[in-house]
Amino acid sequence: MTTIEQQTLASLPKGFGLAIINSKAPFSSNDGKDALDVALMFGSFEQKVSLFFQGDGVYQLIANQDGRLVSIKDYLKTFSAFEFYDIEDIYVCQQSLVNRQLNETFHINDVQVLTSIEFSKALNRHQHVLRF
Amino acid sequence: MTTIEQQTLASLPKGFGLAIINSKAPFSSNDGKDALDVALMFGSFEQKVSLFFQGDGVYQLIANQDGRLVSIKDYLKTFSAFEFYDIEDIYVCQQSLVNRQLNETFHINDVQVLTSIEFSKALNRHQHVLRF
Amino acid sequence: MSTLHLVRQSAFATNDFTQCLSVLDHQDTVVLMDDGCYNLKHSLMDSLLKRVDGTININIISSHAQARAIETMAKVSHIDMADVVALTFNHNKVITWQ
Amino acid sequence: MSTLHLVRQSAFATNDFTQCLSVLDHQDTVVLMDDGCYNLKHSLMDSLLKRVDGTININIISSHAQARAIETMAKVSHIDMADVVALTFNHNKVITWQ
Amino acid sequence: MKTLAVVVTTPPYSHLTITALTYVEAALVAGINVIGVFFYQDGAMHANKDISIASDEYQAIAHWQRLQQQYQLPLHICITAAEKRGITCDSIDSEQVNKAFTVSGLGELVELTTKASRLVQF
Amino acid sequence: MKTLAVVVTTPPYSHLTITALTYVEAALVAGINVIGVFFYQDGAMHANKDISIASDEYQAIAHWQRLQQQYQLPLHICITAAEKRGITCDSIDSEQVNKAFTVSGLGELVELTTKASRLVQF
Repeated sequence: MTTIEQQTLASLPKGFGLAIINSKAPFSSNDGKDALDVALMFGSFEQKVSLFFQGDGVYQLIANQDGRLVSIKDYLKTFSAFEFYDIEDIYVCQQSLVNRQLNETFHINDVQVLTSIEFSKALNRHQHVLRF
Repeated sequence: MTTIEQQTLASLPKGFGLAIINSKAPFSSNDGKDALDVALMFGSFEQKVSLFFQGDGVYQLIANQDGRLVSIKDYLKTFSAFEFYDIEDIYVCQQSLVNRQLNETFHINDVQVLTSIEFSKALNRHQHVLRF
Repeated sequence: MSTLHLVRQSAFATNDFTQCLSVLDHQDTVVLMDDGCYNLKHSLMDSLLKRVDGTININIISSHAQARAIETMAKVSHIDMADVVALTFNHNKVITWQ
Repeated sequence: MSTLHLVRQSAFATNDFTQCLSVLDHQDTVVLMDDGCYNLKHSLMDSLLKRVDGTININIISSHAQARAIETMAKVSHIDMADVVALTFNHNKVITWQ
Repeated sequence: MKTLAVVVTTPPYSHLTITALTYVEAALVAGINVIGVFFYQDGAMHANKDISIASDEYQAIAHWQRLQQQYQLPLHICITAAEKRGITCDSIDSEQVNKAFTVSGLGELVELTTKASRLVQF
Repeated sequence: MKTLAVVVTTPPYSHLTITALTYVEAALVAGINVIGVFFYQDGAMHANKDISIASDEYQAIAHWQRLQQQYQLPLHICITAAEKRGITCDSIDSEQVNKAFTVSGLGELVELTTKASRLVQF
């Protein structure tokens, strides 16, 4: 990384980028897919975007799901493209997992399980928030 | 009432008519209005229809509301037409009222406040159920 | 007068399942489908399974549960949509909780 | 980094308000609007009012509450939409819970 | 005779509609007399001929058309719900209405309900 | 300079949209620079020219048009969301799109978000 690039990054305001909170389960509404489309668009414009999973949204991350069994094109598979789009910050609410008796086995890597306080602090590091 | 009419009524199956369960608050979704339209249509065809209010649906019955304050045409006023349409059975779940700290002051007359068991039994007296 | 209850929503997100349980009668049957499948892990299910003393029949649609990676449970029968159709006519009426 | 929380759903029907409360920070402000006004009577509100020790500001949109025949509460400020606009820029960001 | 009427309130792009379709098809396969499907609320959007769902997604409308043709399954849409959602239903210029669907009113729902031994809502 | 971008996800016949409209108008009256409203998900239905809401109900679309004219408020609809909901958006036959709305993609949402000091969702 050159010095100029480092300076550009450093000059960005501290609270920047978009946080997307996913609050819906994957297979009954289109919210998860609609949120994903927004995230990938931000990624392709090289804008910082982080994904938060809370409430029933945590079901989007659970391993071994298969939408094809209910004739749904499985948009969850696209989550593996996050790396390619430089979407690195993926946070899940630990309390939401515990409430639903889910263990921390996800279908993508580098998911960060956070306590409510950490989750709140991570949200706070962003300039804008959308929730689906 | 003639004997023939009495026989016709008597020959109807015990569980008959439509029960409509209202489960949504009045001013954020169209469900209450859509349920009302169904009820009035059944009434105008002289088909038995009963209305059940449960969960946030109980807010539809509360006195002193005024949708016009939020630019909503107040469909709740149409509830006063129930009598005209021979819609006589209007049931509300007591537990839902208690949970929401609501007292039993309604904007229409003849609302029957029922315990969960009575509510369930009243539902059971109908042939079909729709829920909005 | 038995009722077939089709439960389509997650009890972790909405209170529809609570409303369903409050009118549930013995002889009734519950089918968990769509996001209702998640209710298998909800505390309301524990109390339901305890309460039923075997009279209330609880079912889940296999493909809906499997798509969501939900584990099975001994007391809950796995069925398919043809079974739901049969149940529709084995009961006096159907209520959909969605 | 303060946040303005717009709460639009009834906590009696969905768990969105619970999710809102779990990320609520001191300095944050809550606005109850639409069906969120019903939350004034929810037990979550009691614990919120106890917890805040005065740092979290709780508001309700007057017309939204009045349309629903919801009584006022001393600790909750009645505001209008112009106030919500002002709050939008008094805080660093806005989260809508709907 | 087992007769069934079905109410669908979810739009064609909702995954919940897939469940409704699977149920109705299972009933038809089982030889149940499905006397009609009534599309109410967002369900009315099914009759919009201009709806374009990505080709790799579930084509709910095509599946309803298939059931209509294969089993002469009556598909009714509620006109009030449809017009609210941008489907022009007047008889002259009804190009926008998918021909597999009959434009009806709530009176049709009354009739279906009265005739059916079971009413199921999705 | 206070700049605001707004995302609307509810359809024109939803009462929730009235709240969004009231908020945006209050912002405009307060002199806030509302750089655009982006209609996503069911919000895209606003651009359907054929929508007919009973005349005694709130006319959300007419109100958005009024704000657009009075304040030169940019109204963007997401094309993918619109086509899924039966609004034909191709340039030749776009008769179905209400002219007060600009047919855009999610890229527009990125631009609005990047430029705005506040983003509010309804």
